[in-house]
Amino acid sequence: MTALILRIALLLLLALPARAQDAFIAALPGLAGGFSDIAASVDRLGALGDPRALPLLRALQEGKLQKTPDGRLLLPEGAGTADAVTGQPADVAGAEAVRLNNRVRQALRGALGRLQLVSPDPAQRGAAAEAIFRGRSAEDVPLLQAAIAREQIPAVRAKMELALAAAQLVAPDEAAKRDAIARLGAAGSVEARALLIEARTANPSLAAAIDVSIATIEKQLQIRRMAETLFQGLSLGSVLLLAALGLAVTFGVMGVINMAHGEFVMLGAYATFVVQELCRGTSWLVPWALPLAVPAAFLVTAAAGALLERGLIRHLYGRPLETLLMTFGVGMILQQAVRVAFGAQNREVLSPSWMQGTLTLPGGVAVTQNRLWIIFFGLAVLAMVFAAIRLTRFGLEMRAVVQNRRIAATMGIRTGRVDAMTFAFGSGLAGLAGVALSQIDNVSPNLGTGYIIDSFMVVVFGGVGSLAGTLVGALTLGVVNKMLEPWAGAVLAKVFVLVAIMLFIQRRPKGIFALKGRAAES
Amino acid sequence: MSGGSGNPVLYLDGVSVVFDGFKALNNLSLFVEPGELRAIIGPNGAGKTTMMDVITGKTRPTEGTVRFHQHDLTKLDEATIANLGIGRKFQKPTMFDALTVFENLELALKAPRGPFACLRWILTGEARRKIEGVMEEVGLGARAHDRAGVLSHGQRQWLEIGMLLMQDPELLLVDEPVAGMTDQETEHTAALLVRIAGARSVVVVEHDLEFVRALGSKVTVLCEGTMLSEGSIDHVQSDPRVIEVYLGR
Amino acid sequence: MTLRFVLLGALLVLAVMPALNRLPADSALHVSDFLISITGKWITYAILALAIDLAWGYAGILSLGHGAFFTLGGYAIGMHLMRLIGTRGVYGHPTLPDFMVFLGYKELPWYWLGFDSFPYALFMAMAVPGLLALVVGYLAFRSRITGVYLSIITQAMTYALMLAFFRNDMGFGGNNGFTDFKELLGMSLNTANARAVLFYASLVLLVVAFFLCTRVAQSKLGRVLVAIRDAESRVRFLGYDVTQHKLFVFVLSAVLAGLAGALYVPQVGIINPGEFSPGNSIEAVIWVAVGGRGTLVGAVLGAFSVNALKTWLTTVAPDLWLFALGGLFVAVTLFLPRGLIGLFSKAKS
Amino acid sequence: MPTTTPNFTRRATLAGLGASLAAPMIQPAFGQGAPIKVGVLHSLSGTMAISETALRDTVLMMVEYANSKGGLLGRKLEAVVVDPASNWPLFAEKARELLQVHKVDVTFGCWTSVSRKSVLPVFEELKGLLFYPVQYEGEEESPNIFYTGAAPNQQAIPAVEYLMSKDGGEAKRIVLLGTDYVYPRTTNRILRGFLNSKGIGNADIMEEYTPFGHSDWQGIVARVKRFAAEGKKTAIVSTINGDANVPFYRELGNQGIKAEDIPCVAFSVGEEELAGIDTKPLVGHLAAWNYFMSTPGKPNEEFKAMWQAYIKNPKRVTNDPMEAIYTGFRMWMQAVEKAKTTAVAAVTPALIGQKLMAPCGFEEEMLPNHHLSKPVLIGEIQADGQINTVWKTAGVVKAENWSPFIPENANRAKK
Repeated sequence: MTALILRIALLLLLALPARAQDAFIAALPGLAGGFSDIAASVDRLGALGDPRALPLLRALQEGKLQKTPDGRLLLPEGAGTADAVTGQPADVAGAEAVRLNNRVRQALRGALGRLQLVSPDPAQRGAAAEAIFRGRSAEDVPLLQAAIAREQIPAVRAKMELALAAAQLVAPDEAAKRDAIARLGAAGSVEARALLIEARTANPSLAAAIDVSIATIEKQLQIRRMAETLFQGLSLGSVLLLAALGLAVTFGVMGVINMAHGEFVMLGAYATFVVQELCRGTSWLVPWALPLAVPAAFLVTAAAGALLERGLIRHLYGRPLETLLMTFGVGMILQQAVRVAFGAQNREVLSPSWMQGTLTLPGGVAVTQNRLWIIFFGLAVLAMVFAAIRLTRFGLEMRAVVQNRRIAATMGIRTGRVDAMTFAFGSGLAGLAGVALSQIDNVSPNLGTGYIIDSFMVVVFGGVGSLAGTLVGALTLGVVNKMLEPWAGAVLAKVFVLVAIMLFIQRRPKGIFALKGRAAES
Repeated sequence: MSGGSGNPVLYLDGVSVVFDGFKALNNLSLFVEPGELRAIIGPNGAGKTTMMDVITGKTRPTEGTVRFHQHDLTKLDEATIANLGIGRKFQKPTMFDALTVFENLELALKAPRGPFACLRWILTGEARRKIEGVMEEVGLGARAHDRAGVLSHGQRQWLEIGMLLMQDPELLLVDEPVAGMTDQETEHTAALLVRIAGARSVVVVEHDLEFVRALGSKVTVLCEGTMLSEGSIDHVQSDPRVIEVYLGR
Repeated sequence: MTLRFVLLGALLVLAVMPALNRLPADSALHVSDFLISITGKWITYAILALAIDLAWGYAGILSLGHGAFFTLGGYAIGMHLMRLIGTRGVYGHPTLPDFMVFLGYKELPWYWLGFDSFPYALFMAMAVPGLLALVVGYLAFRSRITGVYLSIITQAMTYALMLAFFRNDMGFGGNNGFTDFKELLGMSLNTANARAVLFYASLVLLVVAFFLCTRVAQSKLGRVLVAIRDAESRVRFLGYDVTQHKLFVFVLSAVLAGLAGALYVPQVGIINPGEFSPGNSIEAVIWVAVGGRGTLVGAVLGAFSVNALKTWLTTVAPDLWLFALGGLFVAVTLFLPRGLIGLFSKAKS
Repeated sequence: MPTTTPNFTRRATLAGLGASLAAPMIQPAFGQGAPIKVGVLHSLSGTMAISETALRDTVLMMVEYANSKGGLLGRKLEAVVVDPASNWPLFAEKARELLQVHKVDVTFGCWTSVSRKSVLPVFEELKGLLFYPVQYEGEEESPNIFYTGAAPNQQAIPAVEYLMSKDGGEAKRIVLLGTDYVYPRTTNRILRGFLNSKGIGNADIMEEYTPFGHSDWQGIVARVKRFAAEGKKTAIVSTINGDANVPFYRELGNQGIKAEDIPCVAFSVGEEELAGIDTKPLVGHLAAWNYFMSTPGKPNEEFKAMWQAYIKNPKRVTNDPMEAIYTGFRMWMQAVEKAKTTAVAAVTPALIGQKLMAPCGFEEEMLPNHHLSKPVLIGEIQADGQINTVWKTAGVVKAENWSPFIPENANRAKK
């Protein structure tokens, strides 16, 4: 890739007039200066359009451009470095990386954008257009017009046209400006609106046209904002769902109050961390760390759950309040054990690249990738739980034991084993929640404490013993919370939701999806 | 329908109870006269216990009228109904295992039921005599200070009957009082219930047909939530529908 | 009989502690200020434990939100203490506490009015927890929410209060709550005198609370409560209005907890929303479980022993004390269902 | 840096535990006299353990350091560690225990303001001596506390000035995001006063508070994005505390807020906090402190080497509050040597005017207001979790614990 660009650069270089070469060389020394010199020099390199600047600026962006104490610039070349002007290998002791600040980064983005507009890679051309959109200047207009004329890929061309509109907004041509205002209005993005608001003060004569465009954008944004709030609510709901599913099994099915549930979630997150660390040594495994963590976390927490059930909880069946207190003690122990084993500091769990950044859905609704995946994950886990309970032998035995332990036992079901497996299953689900939470929250010993009460509320609100109730309960709470948040603030929204649940439960003590009839009475 | 004097103590008319589509009671009507002793029999699942639940406020009927004198029982809660003068003995004897026999009876004794009244409550000589009298009646005098939890099944039955007596209700609902009792005890119970009736109304649910015969009262036969037959024990025993339900199929 | 002697002895020891505090420091019988102040704190914890035991041990109401009543009582007295600081605060404002000054309040919020009067503050320390218990209890008991459901609801209650009180906009000092108290009833806090007075006040309240709870437990009401605990619906069929009885004991218990909180705050010198944390309430329930529920004496014993253990362990094993405490909770629920008191009576028989 | 294996940390913790036991073995003979007791009052469990355990280890390291220098006044130093468990009333109880039962000569402790407020009356009543190592909101001055972290004028105001400068991006709109407690509230009040004085009106300031440990930042970050998209260059000033930072920065990264567009400067995020985050999407966001681990110079090299040797982990990071402990501890040692006693009444006046070449590369001085003069550094977060200085004050800045931007302080007599 780099080789190709260099070759193109070389070809172009031969064709360039000598004057431009001098200007390129003349712009270089600034890069060894202070931040404002660097920024100025980057701006000049970008404006020159000299392709030799591309590797130089890339190296600068990646922090690989070095400067020597006597002001020469060194580019990485193979294992060593080469002089940026002469291209000769040069290793100078005492060279240090040229540092960046945000002003330099801004300048770099604009300059690289201009230079990459001719890149053979469409993704780079698209990124370049976006960069110009952000850093736009009047000089970009001809560059963009030329690029649009060449461009074959519609998606990239659309980006370029938007960037052109942005550049035309700051160019002197009045007619083009009017046209740009209309096109930006049609684009309907927050960024376009920002440009228009900015342009409004600079162009009082165009205020009316700008206002029309802004109004168009506002209308689109309103719908989009609602969609985004809904997404945020669903995302919060899916987190609650994941945290509560394990409880829906242990509390909902078995009636065991496990106050250490939050700690199981935390164990799941730490299992994710450990899997990631184990994968770190093997480079091809690294991107698979998170998918591998899913079964690992499930197994670890399920084993811990089975141990807890067989070792302690089974002695307290029929005494739910004692179980509650006992598991609280277990939670304390687990938390401190993790603190001693892993340290009190947060642990870093990386997100794979496919979970980073934002995905723009049709209609311009921007959703964050990690949360989107967590929603899918939550639903997948729910489907798995449903399948496990409805379709497997284990699920059948579990339901049999719950409904009538004695008869199940006489039919040859080993009820103790089913209890242990059910509890292990619920605990394993907590571990899965931990995998998901490691992607959005701290991986610290306190991770679980923040979720335990919410999870209990979800299960009780949804209806104990009902998976559908847990799903509806979690999503409802998530969406209501997020809808309240903008005007009540994050805390009051949560307080309102808690109070609302408390009132709801006293109206319907069995939750949304109450089991009816005689079975529910006992 | 048997009419009666037209001023019954307990009046059930067209009562239905539906659980998830299953009709536990189906258009049941029943009248109990003042001072009447009534036996109710029926196979398992006939709706006997559900009927008691409806009368005592534990279960709300899906439709129909339930009245105790002029009170509409479908709108009242268990405690209010109990305080109106309806006492109930459960099929499975339930009492307070952590309390002694004496204390169980003391709780049942008719007296102000509010928390402040209970806090100020002092056991008077009269109340003590009343409790001791009932303890003698049910044969638990020697066990006054034993915890109810250690009693045998038969003794628990007696204790619950005793608690019912302490409440001094106008209408007694007695669910399977003689299960687990010896023949002698069964006889004693029948005599006791006959004695109580007259001053109050008594409804007895029982499987034991010998016992029902000993009561010598009017008998109502329930089946599948509805009334099948009513009359003397000989009358119902010869009713072909009853025979079919009990012996047929 | 023996238990009564032990109790009396313990009470006597507690009663002479502040006097021994006045002995010279090198005397063998000298009791340090530190011991006085933590014992004073433990006494208030013991009152809280009594309150919980009355509701849980007798009526079977396992509230995981009793810390909320305790804390509300503490806030009520804390508001009084804040008002008494007056011009001695950092900004020297005559009426507004410091935190209101820098949050830009111009005048006292209406709910702060009246707290300059001690009787009013003391009344509120009982009334606010009592009223909250009345409302929450009425709603819950009327809907027949029992057992673990009630526990979860009360836990959510204290959690919601914690979140709300953390907000600085509530006018209760946010996360920092109230600190830097100066005086109470004319005596300067942070003096040995004030500590002794508060110590005795707590001790008197403990004794009064103990006798009050015993009175309730031994009355017919106590037997009704036990009956409700063991077979709630059967009690209804006997004609008792279960809601009323539960409400009575729940409110009484909340008022006691509020008073305990009111005595706790001047002794520890700080009140903040962290006290609402659900963990605190659960811990208080565990004191009762450790001591032995439904015995009243056990609650007091549990509060003292667990807290003494905690104080000791957080110093000798700062990294490991949670293991010991957590292990204790597990062991007690598993092996000592009747708590330490159960151990006593087992040894006796 | 984030590759520390679990094993390492456990060993580090055990090392910390055994440190006071191991110390005498390194040391030759000490002179006469009972050991000097150093109280350590940092949470080792609960929510604050994440920040405070490293501070506990730092104090233990300093005790070992002092003993390796032959102790103080010929006496050995001995640490007394207690765990106040992130429970504020417990802080007061433990403070009393340290002072009355263990009779400590000096205490190093507290992180949150509320814990300091909780122990303050105890230290004043019992005439103890507390070193508080964390940056805070000011508006306090106790004769028994020395504040070795920054006052608002040593952190917040220079940081905002930088954001408004050409190098910082010429921000015209400011978002003040904070955890809802005293430090952010006060800091933001001071900043609002400052911004208003610089011509930024209230319409261009967005202020929002979240609870401790807030983990769902979707809505707030989206609102910030919208606020920023109203036509003026926007910057975020974050006083978000502790645990809430990780989800906040993740959301910032995922919603694509780049430092070039909306820079975010944080006052409570140091190298320790960054250890739990993938910092690649955050490169260019800023932190304002008085010390960075990347600070060049011999004092810092020594400090880092000492820490990593003590904790037996060459990858453990240092941060600003740790440096504040180091500086405070050494100043206290100097003052004890000067006063020839550990008595608080003598050490307190001896501390005023103590100077030390601190790891931050500047000579810091203990001022009469019990605060330090410190340089202010603005750093950018790097991909490796380190923070590189991009701007710093020319010299040290004297702490103003009573901010002139809080109107109620106007009538306070200037000292």
